[in-house]
Amino acid sequence: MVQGEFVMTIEEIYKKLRKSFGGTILESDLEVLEPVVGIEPQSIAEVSGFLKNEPDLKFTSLMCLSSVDLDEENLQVVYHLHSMDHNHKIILGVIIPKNAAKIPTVSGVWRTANWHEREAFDLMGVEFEGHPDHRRILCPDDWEGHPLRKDYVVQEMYNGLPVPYPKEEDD
Amino acid sequence: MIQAEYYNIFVKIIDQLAVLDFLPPVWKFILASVIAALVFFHVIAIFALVAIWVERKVAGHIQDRLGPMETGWHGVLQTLADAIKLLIKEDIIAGGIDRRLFVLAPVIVFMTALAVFVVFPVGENFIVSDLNIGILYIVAISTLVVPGIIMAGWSSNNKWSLFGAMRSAAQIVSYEVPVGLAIVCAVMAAGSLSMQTIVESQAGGFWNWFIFSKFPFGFIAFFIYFVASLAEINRTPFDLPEAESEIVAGYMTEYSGMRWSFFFLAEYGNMLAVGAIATTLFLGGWQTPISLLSFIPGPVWFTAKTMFLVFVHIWLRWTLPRLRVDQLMYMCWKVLTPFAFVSIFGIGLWMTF
Amino acid sequence: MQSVNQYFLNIYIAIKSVLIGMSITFRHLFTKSVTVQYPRERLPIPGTSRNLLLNKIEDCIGCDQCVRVCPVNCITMDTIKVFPEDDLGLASDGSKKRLWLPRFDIDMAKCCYCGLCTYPCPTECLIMTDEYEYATYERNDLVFKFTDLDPIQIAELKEKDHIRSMEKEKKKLETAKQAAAKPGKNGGKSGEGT
Amino acid sequence: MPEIKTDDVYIELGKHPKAGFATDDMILQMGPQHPSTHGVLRIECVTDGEIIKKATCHIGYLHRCFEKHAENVMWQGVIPFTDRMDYLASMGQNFSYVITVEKLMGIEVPERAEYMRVITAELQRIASHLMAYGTYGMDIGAFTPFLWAFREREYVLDLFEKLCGARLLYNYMWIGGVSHDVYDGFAEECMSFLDTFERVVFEEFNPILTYNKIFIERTANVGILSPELAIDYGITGPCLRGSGVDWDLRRDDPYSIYDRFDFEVITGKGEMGTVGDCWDRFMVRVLEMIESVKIIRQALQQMPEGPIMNEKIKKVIRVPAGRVYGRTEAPRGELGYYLISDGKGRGPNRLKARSPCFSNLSVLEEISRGCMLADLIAIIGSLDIVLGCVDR
Repeated sequence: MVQGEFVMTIEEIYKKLRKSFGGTILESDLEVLEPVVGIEPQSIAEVSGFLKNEPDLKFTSLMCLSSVDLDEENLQVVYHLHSMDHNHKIILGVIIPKNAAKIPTVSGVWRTANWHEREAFDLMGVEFEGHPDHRRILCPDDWEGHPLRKDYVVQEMYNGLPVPYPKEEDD
Repeated sequence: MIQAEYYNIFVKIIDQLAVLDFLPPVWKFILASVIAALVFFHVIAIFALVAIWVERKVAGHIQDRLGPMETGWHGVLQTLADAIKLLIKEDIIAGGIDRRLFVLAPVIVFMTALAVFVVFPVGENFIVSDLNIGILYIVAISTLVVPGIIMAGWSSNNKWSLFGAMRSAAQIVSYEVPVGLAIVCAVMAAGSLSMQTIVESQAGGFWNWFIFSKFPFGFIAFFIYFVASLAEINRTPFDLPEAESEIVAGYMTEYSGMRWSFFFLAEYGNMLAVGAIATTLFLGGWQTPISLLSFIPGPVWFTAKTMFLVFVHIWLRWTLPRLRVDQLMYMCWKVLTPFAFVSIFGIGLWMTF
Repeated sequence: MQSVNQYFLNIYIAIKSVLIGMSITFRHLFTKSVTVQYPRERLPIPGTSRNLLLNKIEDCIGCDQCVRVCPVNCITMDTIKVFPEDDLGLASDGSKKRLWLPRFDIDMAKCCYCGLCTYPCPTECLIMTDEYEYATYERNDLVFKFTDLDPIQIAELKEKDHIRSMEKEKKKLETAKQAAAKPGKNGGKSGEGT
Repeated sequence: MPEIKTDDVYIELGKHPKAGFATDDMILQMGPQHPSTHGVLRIECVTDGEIIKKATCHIGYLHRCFEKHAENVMWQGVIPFTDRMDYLASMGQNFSYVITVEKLMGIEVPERAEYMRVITAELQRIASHLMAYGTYGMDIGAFTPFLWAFREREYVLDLFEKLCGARLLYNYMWIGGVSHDVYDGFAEECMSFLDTFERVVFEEFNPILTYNKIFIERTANVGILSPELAIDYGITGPCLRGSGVDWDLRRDDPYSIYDRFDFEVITGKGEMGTVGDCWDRFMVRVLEMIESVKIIRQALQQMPEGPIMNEKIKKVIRVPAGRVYGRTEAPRGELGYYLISDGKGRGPNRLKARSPCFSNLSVLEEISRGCMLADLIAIIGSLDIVLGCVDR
């Protein structure tokens, strides 16, 4: 399975992406441990399709799709890609504002993204445009708020039941 | 009135009791029948108690554990304790179900299990009623279990129950065919439908039993009967109607307590019944295998052979996985039925020449 | 012909595999069972086992490390700083005890038996024992209280601590006031010592 | 297979195009309390008799928001929570988390601790696959192999209990090492277990279940998962290898010291049916246990003396700011942790667990279409999910 000669370093992949997509690939710091390549939100689906189908990239598997509460204003969606054919990796990051957290879906590119995006929507409130089954996945359908946001406050009552763990009374 | 030679053992006993001379013969007959029914009810109940204990112990030891150990010596009273628990449990009848059918279903299932016991030749003179169409009676009565199970499944108003009932009905009705054909083999060999006559025609050592005497056709017929009867009584590997991992508990899903234990009793009663039928038809009934051992009375032989078959049922249950619906039907129609015809043909030739 | 062969082969394989399975299960009917009859026989508990938590309170110096590391917050600890006139003695490893412990509760109903609390304990007074049968009828009975002070003592200590903190507060206020009034001069000596 | 649309499924009563009389599809709620859903999983099946037209998974009944918990505890306090993710393979979960943190901190782990980690992780893989073997047998209707598998699993748990004091949720691998050194006689006990275990697999487990004709009929050619579909759905672990994809992180993306051991990567070969059917996935697990035995044997022989904890690790762990994704081959597939540290907090700023069962379960809807109800059970069992891992 492993074909060492095709392995590309992150710089090479980055350069290739810059050549094909230009400005939608943001300036990224490639010196740190596991660098994240920044992408403009609207072009993530195209970039993903390119990364999957380009013969010398072949990022066939999406390892992980994470949503990150970056700071007060922004959320980030991080895509960990891996190529089983060439055994190289890349990490994409898309920064989106909290108040308009919308991003095109990549579930058409990798079907594993379907559930991961639902999870990101459920727990972090990132909306994925064009997702075939855009529902909550882990929390109940009528749950309020998105628990993994840093400013999340748990609701008091859910369907007539108190939600937070009752505080211990000091004896 | 029934002819004198068919008077069963209970009628004979009551005839000989001087105390009851004031009763007219009809009443004596009715009294004898009631006693017979009660006796067989208790035979089934006690057998079920023992069989459940044996099943649990066998299961335990096969699985490298001990099974029940707490109640009585090695847990012999465990089933009794469970029975008492089941009796005193709350009788739950869920909402939205058809009450009358729901209540009636376990009774029907249990009654059919009970009714077949009438014609088992336990010993030479030990039979409740030696009907001249005994085996036909068994086939006819045992089919009545299907409406009982369908009633249970339908009235429960539960999809799993309905699944179980439909599977069970399909399975029992289909497997009537190989069972019937296998029985025909024995009937052809004996030349009679009477259970007692079938046993008598296998007298004189184990080589005269139909399983060996008409080898290999007798053996094939016995094998087909044994496998198909497993399916008839919903035992593993044909326990699809109550397949726990697929459809929860099948037609018994909504039942609990006493009503559920009736189904349970019926299952063990049926195990005893098919064991007894196989013994009668193919293993020589109460006949001794070799004349040296003829000092052992017939009922002991009959019970021993039946129990061995019941043990094999239990043993198979803890060995095998379960078939799928289509594979079950494949096995019935494409494997067992053709082979049953082959064996009928073979026995027919054998009897001709 | 192929399929006819396959048909008979299938029947043969089915019967054979059933018989193999039956022979294996039959052998197991007579092997020794591996289970034990629990309340009467017990398996030995290895020394490393992690069960009921025990705090040897006379050794506890109230360092709060176990409380901080506990992932499920099952340890509750109150401390009162020791008063100058009291001497609590030394813990077994020689470190000086500087805190009263009016409360050291472990809620075993919450405990997840991870053992993280026993690792940082400097005096090794918080340990996991091999006691594993402590079922109770009340959930509150699972809160194990380890303090060696009786309620009257605790009340006294709390009272004293309250007075001390009030005085400290007062002193601080005074210092601030004096510092505001006369910068550079030390004052408020009368407030010291109770 | 034709695509089934929801409009077709909820078709108006009496207007079914294929039937002359009024028929309707049945919607069957399988779970959350069902014997074969391996926990609390609800599958909404649209069925036509016993044939499944569409099976939609509803998960989240066991959701504890582990990722939110992790943000509020210390770095080492996360480890007990990882135990509880996949409670049948806790060592694997610990392993993945600690190597991710160590990668972020840039520290080395003592040799002896590395060997201990590999040994315990592989023992855990055996225990976990035994559980998969047993419960799969039970799904198919055989009860006895289940308890035999449990018997063998108990020996592994006994070893773990003696080693670290817990039978199920170990908290054994700590950041910078392992919590307990081996006790005297561990190697001998382990070796004797491995010897009997290998014999038991070939003399008992395989004949009674794996090569039983009924079992083969039930599982072969059922739930076929093609390699392309498997990669597309992010299937990992034995399920991916069952589809014939030669991929194992222990060999292809080595972590810890796996590159020192000699073992084979088992792939499904379609021995009894098609490549990628339930039987292949099952068989991959059975054979992987034997490969794990090989690894443990080598590790026990090579294990050096030395410390078991990195001395630089303090009682309060400080992790520099950064992000890292670490992945390991847990018994159920690729388990990844995405960790973000801001360098200030006492715990992770964000932790995302990419659990193998989550991705593996998502393919169910695709491969269960058109199968029978009994096959659905077989497919769920062969995916070997743990709901603690799916829901986190």
